[in-house]
Amino acid sequence: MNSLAKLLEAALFASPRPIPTDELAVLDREASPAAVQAALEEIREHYDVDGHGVELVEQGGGWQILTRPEYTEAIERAQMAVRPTRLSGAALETLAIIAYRQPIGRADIAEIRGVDAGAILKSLLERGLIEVVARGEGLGRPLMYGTSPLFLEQFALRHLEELPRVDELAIALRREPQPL
Amino acid sequence: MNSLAKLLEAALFASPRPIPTDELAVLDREASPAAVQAALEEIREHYDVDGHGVELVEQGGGWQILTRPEYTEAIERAQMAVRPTRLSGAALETLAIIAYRQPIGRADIAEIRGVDAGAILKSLLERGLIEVVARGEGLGRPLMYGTSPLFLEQFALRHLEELPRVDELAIALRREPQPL
Amino acid sequence: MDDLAAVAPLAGGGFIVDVGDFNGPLDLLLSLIRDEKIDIYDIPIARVCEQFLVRMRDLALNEAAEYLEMAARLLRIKAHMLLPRHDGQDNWDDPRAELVRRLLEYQQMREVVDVLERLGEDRRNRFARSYSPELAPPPQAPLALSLAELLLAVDRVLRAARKPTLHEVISRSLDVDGAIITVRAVLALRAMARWRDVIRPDPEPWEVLSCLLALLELAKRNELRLAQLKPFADVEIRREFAGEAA
Repeated sequence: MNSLAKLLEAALFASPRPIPTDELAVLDREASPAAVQAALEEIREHYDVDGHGVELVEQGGGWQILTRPEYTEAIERAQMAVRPTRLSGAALETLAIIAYRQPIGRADIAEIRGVDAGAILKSLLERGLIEVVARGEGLGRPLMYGTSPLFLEQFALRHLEELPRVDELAIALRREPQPL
Repeated sequence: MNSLAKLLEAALFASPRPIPTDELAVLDREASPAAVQAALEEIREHYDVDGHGVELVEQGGGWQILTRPEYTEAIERAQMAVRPTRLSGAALETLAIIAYRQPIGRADIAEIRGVDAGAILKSLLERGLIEVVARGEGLGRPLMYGTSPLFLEQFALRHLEELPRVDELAIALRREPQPL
Repeated sequence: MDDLAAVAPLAGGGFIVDVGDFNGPLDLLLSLIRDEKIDIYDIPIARVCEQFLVRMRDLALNEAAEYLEMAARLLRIKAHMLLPRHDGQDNWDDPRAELVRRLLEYQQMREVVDVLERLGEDRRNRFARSYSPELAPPPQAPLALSLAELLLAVDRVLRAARKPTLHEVISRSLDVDGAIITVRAVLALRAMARWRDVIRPDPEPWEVLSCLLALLELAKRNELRLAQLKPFADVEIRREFAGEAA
């Protein structure tokens, strides 16, 4: 590619949005509109003929380099497959307590689990699985936690009432003995 | 380029961050590690030989497409992308200490620098260059800091071992080697 | 060096310095040693001490605690050097040793700074792609969760909770840790709080004391700042350090 085409390619790559043709011309004041147009054509042709995973498209009021649609599916799939993390047993327990006892404060969670859950609460908050839903009464008006909409989404529940009732649990658990 | 190279190029293009080799391998489960490596080489060579405004670099724990430095000024002048602000000398000092001594707490950093680094630590955390990696022992269980993956990326390092070893540093130190 | 914070040439040294160029007392000391071409392993401490004080005065650093501390340290070493030494005594503890160690350590770190500066500048001159397509990568690796896992966790909790909870009755001592947790939690929600936000109404004396000690401890750790705008006004508790959030 010629040097103007290389400059345009770098700018199109670095820009967060599509760039209109007249703005591209600002990159090199020596270049005529015709030269810019020719350079864009050169990039487009290069991507198409030479076999690239990207293409140059004019859309959204300007020029943009985009990945070719035939690869998006594989890329999306790979992103989903990349090291899915599991919650630790302690995090799941904390989440379970919050799901069934919400709104609940940190002290009560610690009371049930027998250990403090400060770090776990923080990571569940960061993952968006729980939220601060209220302030409790009592010393220091503790934060009260509840599950978030993302929690429902993650467990494919429409609403919290779809969680098995506690007395149903034994049966549900026997029916689906999944190893952790 | 072959079809694996095109797929990898599309994925690298789609990601603003470096992608580790093993994550690239997930894109095509049929492809052997050698094939992935060969495809990456093909992309790199293609960019270099064919004349592109971008290049493929291995750094920050993975592979990343970046614009070539010779176009930076023109792109920034045209306001199509902005370079991150330069770190101050004090921030670089703090970062250097953390890089070599991690995990390290605020008090030990102040001891080496002769000045407290509270505000600097906060801004390095905000920029994502360091992370809280642990809590230390002792009074108040101080936060211990370490460098983040973004640190490697922003300093174009493949891994921390690419930083000069302590015994490669100042001549003065060879007379009286001190572990840094 | 620019002339913004520059000072006039010193009588003894004859150089111009810039406050903005120094990252602390060790940096200042190191530049002094470099300018005076001093052997770092054999520092003429009396001269260096004098120069350091002169520079402190000329740079108006007299107020900065860390520079004062270094000045005091130099004076102390100077005094030690004046103590008589016995001839032929091999195991003389050089009072400068600790200072030399710190200077070398600092110098080493400055060298790393140069490396980082070069690498960082090189990387700054390259742009990554900033356009985020629809398939922007998730901020965290996706979670693998199943309802069965959650239910098994519930089961574990229920089984554990069935054990009778025994409360140990002890005399009330202070609970500073608990108060710290409370204060952090409040400050995680809002940048500024008042006393009544972190303590319950009608508190017991031990609660007041715990809370007070917690605030002082957190202020010492720079997690918060305490301010009282006028006498008897509400004490303002302001969050200082985002990294410490609950």
